[in-house]
Amino acid sequence: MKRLSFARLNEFFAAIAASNALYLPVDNSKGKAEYKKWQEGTEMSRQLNTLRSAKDFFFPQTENLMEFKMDGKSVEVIDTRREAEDFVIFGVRACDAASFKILDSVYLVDPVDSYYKTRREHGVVVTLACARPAETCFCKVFGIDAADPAGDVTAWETDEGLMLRANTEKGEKLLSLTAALLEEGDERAVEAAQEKTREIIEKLPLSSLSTEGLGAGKTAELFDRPEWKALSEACLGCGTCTFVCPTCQCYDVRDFDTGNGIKRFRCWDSCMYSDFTLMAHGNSRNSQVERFRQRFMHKLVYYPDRSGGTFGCVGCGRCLSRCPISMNIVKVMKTLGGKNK
Amino acid sequence: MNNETLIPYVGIVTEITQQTPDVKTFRVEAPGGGKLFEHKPGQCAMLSVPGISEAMISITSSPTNTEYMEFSVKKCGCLTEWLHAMEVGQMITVRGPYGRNFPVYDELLGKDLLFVAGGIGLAPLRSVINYVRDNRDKFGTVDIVYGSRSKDDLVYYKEIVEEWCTTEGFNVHLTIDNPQEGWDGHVGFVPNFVKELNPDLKKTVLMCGPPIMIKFTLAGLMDLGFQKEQVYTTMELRMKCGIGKCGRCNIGNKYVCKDGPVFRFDELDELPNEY
Amino acid sequence: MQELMKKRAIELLADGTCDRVLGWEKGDFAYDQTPALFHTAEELRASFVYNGFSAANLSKYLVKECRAGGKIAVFLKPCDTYSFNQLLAEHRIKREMIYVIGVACDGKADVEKLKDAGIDGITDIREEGECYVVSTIYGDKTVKKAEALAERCLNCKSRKHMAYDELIGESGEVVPNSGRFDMVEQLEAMTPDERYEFWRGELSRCIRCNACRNVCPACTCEQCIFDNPKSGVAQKAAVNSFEENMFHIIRAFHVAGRCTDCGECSRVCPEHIPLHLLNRKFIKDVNSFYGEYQAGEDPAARPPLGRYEKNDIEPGEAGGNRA
Amino acid sequence: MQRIGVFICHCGTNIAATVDVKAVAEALGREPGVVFSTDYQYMCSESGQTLMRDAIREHKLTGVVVCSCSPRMHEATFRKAAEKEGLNPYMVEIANIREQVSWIHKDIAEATEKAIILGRAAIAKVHLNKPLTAGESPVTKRALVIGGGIAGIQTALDIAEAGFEVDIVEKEPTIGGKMAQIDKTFPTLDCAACILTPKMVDVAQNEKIRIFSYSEVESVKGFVGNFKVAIRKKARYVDEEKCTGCGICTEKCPQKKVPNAFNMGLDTRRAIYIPFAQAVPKVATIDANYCTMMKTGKCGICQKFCGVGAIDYTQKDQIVEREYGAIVAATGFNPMKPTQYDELGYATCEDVVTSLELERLMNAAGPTAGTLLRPSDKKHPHTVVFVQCVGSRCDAENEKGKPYCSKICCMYTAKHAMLIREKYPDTEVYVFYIDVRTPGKNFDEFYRRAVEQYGVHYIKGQVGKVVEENGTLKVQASDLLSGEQLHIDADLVVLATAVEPDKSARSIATMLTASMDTNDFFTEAHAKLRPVESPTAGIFLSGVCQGPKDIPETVSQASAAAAKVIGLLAKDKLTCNPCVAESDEMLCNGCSSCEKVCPYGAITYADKEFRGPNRTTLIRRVASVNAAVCQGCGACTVACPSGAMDLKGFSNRQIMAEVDAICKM
Amino acid sequence: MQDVKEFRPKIVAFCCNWCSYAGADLAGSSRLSYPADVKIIRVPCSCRVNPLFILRAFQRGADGVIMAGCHPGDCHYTSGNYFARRRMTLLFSMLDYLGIERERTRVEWISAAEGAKFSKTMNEFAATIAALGENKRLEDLRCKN
Repeated sequence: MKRLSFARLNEFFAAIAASNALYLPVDNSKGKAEYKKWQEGTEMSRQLNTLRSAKDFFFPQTENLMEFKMDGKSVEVIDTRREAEDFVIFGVRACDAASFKILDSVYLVDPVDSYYKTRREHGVVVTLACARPAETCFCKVFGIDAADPAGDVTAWETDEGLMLRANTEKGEKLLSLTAALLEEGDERAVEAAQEKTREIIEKLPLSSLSTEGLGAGKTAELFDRPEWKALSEACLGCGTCTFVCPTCQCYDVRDFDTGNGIKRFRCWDSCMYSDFTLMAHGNSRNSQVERFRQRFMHKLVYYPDRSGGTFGCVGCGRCLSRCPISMNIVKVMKTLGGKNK
Repeated sequence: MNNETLIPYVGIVTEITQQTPDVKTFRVEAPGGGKLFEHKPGQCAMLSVPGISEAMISITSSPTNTEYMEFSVKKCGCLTEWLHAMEVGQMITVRGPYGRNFPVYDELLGKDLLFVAGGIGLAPLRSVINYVRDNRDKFGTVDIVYGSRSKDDLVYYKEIVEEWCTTEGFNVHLTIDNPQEGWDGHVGFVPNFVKELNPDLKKTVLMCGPPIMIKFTLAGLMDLGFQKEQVYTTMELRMKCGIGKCGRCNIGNKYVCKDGPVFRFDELDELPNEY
Repeated sequence: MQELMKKRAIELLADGTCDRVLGWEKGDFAYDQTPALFHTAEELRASFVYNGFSAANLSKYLVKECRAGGKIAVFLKPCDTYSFNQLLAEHRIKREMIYVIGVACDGKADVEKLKDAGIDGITDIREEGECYVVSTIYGDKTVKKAEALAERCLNCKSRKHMAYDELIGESGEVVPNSGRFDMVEQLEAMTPDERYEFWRGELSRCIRCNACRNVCPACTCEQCIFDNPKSGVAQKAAVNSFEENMFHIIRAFHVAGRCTDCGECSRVCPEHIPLHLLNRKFIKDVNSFYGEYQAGEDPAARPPLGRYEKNDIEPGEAGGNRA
Repeated sequence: MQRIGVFICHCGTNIAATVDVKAVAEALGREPGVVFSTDYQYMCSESGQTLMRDAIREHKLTGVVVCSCSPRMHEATFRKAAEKEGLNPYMVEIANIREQVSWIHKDIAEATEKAIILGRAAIAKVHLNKPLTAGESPVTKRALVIGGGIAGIQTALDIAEAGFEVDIVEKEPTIGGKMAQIDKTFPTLDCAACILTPKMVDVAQNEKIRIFSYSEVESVKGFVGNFKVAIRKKARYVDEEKCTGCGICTEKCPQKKVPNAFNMGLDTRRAIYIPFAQAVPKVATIDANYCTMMKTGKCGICQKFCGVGAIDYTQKDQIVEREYGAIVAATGFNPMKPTQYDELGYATCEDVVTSLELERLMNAAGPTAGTLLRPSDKKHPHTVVFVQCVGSRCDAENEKGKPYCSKICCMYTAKHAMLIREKYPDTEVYVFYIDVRTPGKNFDEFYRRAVEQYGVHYIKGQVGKVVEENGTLKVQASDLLSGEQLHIDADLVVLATAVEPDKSARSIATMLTASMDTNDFFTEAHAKLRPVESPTAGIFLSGVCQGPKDIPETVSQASAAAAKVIGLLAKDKLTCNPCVAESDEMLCNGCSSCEKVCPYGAITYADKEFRGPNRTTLIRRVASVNAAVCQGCGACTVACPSGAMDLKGFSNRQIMAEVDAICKM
Repeated sequence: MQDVKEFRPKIVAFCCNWCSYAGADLAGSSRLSYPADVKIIRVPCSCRVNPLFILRAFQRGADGVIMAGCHPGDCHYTSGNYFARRRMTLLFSMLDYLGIERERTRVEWISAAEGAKFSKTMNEFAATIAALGENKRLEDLRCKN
């Protein structure tokens, strides 16, 4: 356990930024936190969490996959992959840190997605334990401890300063870059902070949410439930929930004709979109009820089926505050789950 | 060339055969000759014309063919129209192979096989059929029931007549939907034809065709006393990445591109009815 | 108010005026209300809600509901009735299938304003006179209603219902100087460079979630050109600044003369982009170039892009105040 | 994928001198889809066309790009040539490398580069071209003329003369219109009735012409060649077939106090009436507003006296449906009622009259049997003041009047002045004018005769006030030339009021989807080149409904409209322009945005059943374009937000492909 | 690369078939020159010009877009240019509002008889665009390499 006095936070960032691109939450013009590259003078946001999730670092909204040159009948494939620069994300919360595991379980299983893998290898995640969770937080429901987040390095804001613990080799290496600024820290300060956080978490309105009746193996029970219709009735079919979600990982591959060649890029897609499963001769999910059901079944049943029970939601609460019509996974769980009424 | 499954190979179309008015078969080879990659019967590949789109197409040639791969494509959308318009020598991109194959290396060994196909549905089965022809000693008898709207809509007709019909242990049963001049074979729909043929219950069934045909043939087979565990089919759904990541081709917890496209009917029973 | 509405809805279901009621359903934290269909008195009693957080404009749902058949009762706030009229004018909904209950509105609250003021951990919000009493896990807070008023309600253009079958509460008046173009004017007064910087700063945050489009009561296309691969302009992601601009310019253009300025686009934008400033620019231009026109005021009125005058202003003459 | 052939024309040296045609042919030959590319001296020549036809055949071309002169020059030539070879003519596109390249650029490299880019754009477009076929629609060989004034009469007679059936719909009980009310015509001073009534008789006797008098157009459906019109025959309570026009009923009717509209209300007639002696059809009409029988159920005198039993008090309006290939609007005009000009005293002084009222006062068949007597005391006036431009040529701010010149007033006032001076030399005549406008054959001579020979006092100035004092009209006016204020004691003041399109024209224009200007005159398809056609195909314009005209202009325009109609009706089928809008029903929202900008009324809506998701059906309102009516402007395509509306031959994709090709680096 | 090349603006001119395209023909037959940077796209009427086309041109690398149609009142289709005028007025005003140089877009009414005006307009417009420099604010970098 290392300790950094808050007074030296800026030096700490500068030391990291000297050899890595350092990203941390910064308030934007609307007062919302978003990850920005640190430079001298950048002030870290005091918000609980960023508006968009940290998945953007590993799975950006759009990325070029390759290019094609076409000439007459010939086609040439150009691999545009470049070696990524090393980067550090500071201030990731427990929920987003947990989401990386979920993304890994999709992108790093065979066949491995090399675009994702490269960025994952080059990124160091410094998490920050929550001190003041919000009413929309429910990570506890999925066994995530906001007071003890995962990541290469975990940090706590305590009365004695910023406490840092390296969890991985990458984390160790990062801390060693800043060794000059760090002192040995006292575990007890961390424990005190954690206790405070956990106390608040107990009081959160959604902490008592139950996953009973949901999870692996529940397809047959849940798929044809009549409640899906009423739940999805107001859904606009927009992609807000998917795009702010740290675990949504669906994408589309599209070609863009620049006039001088074809750029093939990948971009986020949403299972809420009507054209998501559209093909030349039909659509397997024709109505918004089916698309809505797919999203929540995926998070609450299909993903757990494939991951040994882990849910595909980390309880970050972004969809709760961003959905234009305030329909969200909590309402779905309460309606369909066993013990939430 | 690459270690990224999303980056395709470039292949040259070396031969184009018009199978039916709306189906063409494309022979694809690597620019330097030979196959782009090895595959197993029932697997698919992503064909693409950059700038147009990508589509998952089953590999209709047998893995035993060492010179080239073949794809049969029905004209039904933007990409397929483009493919139909192209000429020999055109390069296209191919990536794969993707998905689960028919279990020719294990479960099907030594079995009597009944292939049931309708229309373009024969394309994925052709890979298996020719694999079985080339490994005649490893499998039992082969019955092929194949039907289409008319005689002109039967794909691989020449191959069926000249090669499959003449293979020992092969019984080919063709049918068309309506009577037609110059056709003295069976007339009627595939599901009824299968029932009429009353196949031996020991056979393992491999089936592919339009959904309506599959539905009624399966019902017919059940009536005859077949078990769902004996029947395989191959599915087609909206597929984009081909590797179980982009998230659109799932039926319940299974991704068709990765966990399929070949499924046994008892497996499909466990999945929600969303295909 | 809420109880009156609930009672009336129950009566309308009972007397067969409608077979379902479109309203708002309460959520977990008082502010997270979901538009919902109520089919029975029980459903209404259990979860119908109407208060300062019932912000959603329900008119667009009528497009879908009119296709489902039956007779629908709907609660519409004054600004929603403009959207309603516009939908009628464009034949997207059928008047005879809908029973409109106009409900009074004195402005809706924006919970983001509470959160921006540092109020977090909200578990409940009660209205007490001119204030909201906010219960949070970190203690109770009292906030003046006016301080929580949503941006669009600060410049409310009209408290008057443009259409209704019956009213609950009173219908107000059109607000003569709503000040809704103030920000547009401020932007017009900037230099092009400043304007460019302003809009880049805003639009670069767009994540192309389509919430603005999908919530918009004027965007009811069977298929949006941006979703239609055959249109040649389909886009799925805000790949770069051009596509961000393109989407929002074309969307604003497609609703020009049709947008009623209900403000839903800005309300739902997860990135808080002031999209209404694009629409208001067109509204302001139409007003100043072609005479006052308020979409949704009169369903029989001819839209500004569907008519012309011989002496209309020339494109070269029109423009903001350039520095 | 198209198989495209590219042909670069040298145009002698017109192109080849500045554009390296070989290089262009070579560069375009490498474009995707191009299977043949060549250059030739004169592509438009017989041998050039043969070259193209041979290539189409040999290379199985599906598309052709000719890089040559403007498409306005030879597009049709090349399209015809391609068609002869079995290629759809709309698969040919032209890249204009003469007017847009070789003739305006000097630098060979620059010109060649631009020619290649324009060629690429044309190729990009052809890739998206689709074969188009021009549709055909049959033609109903009958015309409808709305309005039975001199314009309608002349048009109908000319059309009938060519052997086609014509119907005239006239809202009054008789045809004849305004000309029937006029006494004499300028500049010849022949009697209007003497030249009009024989034409009216010709109409009545022509077997091809059917008159629907006392009738109005109720609705118009269909399009050029195929209009369906509902005509309302208003009840006249007299059986037209039986009535002989003997007029006994009009003498016996006890209700004598009906203002006589034909005489501008200057005298009275009976409740049953024939407007004037030469009316066509000569059939009586009961004015239900005044008829005692109709109002009280007691009277029935006319019925008693009618020898043929033509009176039928129970008659109802009748709707007649007729089909037409062409429609002519000849709805005419009315002189404006100047009641809004308080200062001119029309509403208050009996002896302030309009020019048309003066016509009746001077007409032998009028209320005074042709003797000029002023209305108030039936005395002969000794001082007559004419006021010009009443309600015409007004400023935009002046909401009382019209902005345009009514064109005929100067001349008829000169006529009136002259006639009065001739018949009553003791009468002083003053004319107050702003300008005297006399363009026309023998017009200025006529005006000068009025001044020089007849001593009419023409004063450039405006009349400020007219008030009656002891039976005299005190006229206050200013003489703009001398700058003096004038006070004239007049016995009669005549106002030359503005010509106004008939009130019924607006609703008829709406039914015809023919556009009107802000003054409610019909708009012509082209102000110079198509003055008698409306922009809506199959709708033609005759007479003052299109703008103020005198009689000879009206008659010549009427004949011109007839010629256009005859040209249309002479065809058995109409070939439509294939580059028309089409609506993709799957995308159409039914919002009517497109309809609002269509100048031709070519877009209609219908509720159609569609397959919804999951085996449901839904009814949607969708637009469809009548290809026979659409002229292909494309206004609708931009009004449509969903992209459902597109224009064949100039589709969104095609134009964007051209843009792409032009902007390519 | 871009920086070594002299800046040659790309200009797209949408011309209505009946007036302005004919005006361009007249300019051509009168040998009235204008820069080769101007490339014409023929449309039936100015009302056929969709804002999409204009944005598309900028996306694909155009530095200026001009629309030319019949003089108001002279439209072959009676009213097309009146609608076009309203659309373009609003669109250009919006582009200006977004801070995009308003000189990059222009509308001119050029009749079939105005070959000289066509040439003069295009010369002026090309000069304006050349002075403005490359379109940066509505560019799509993907199309620029």
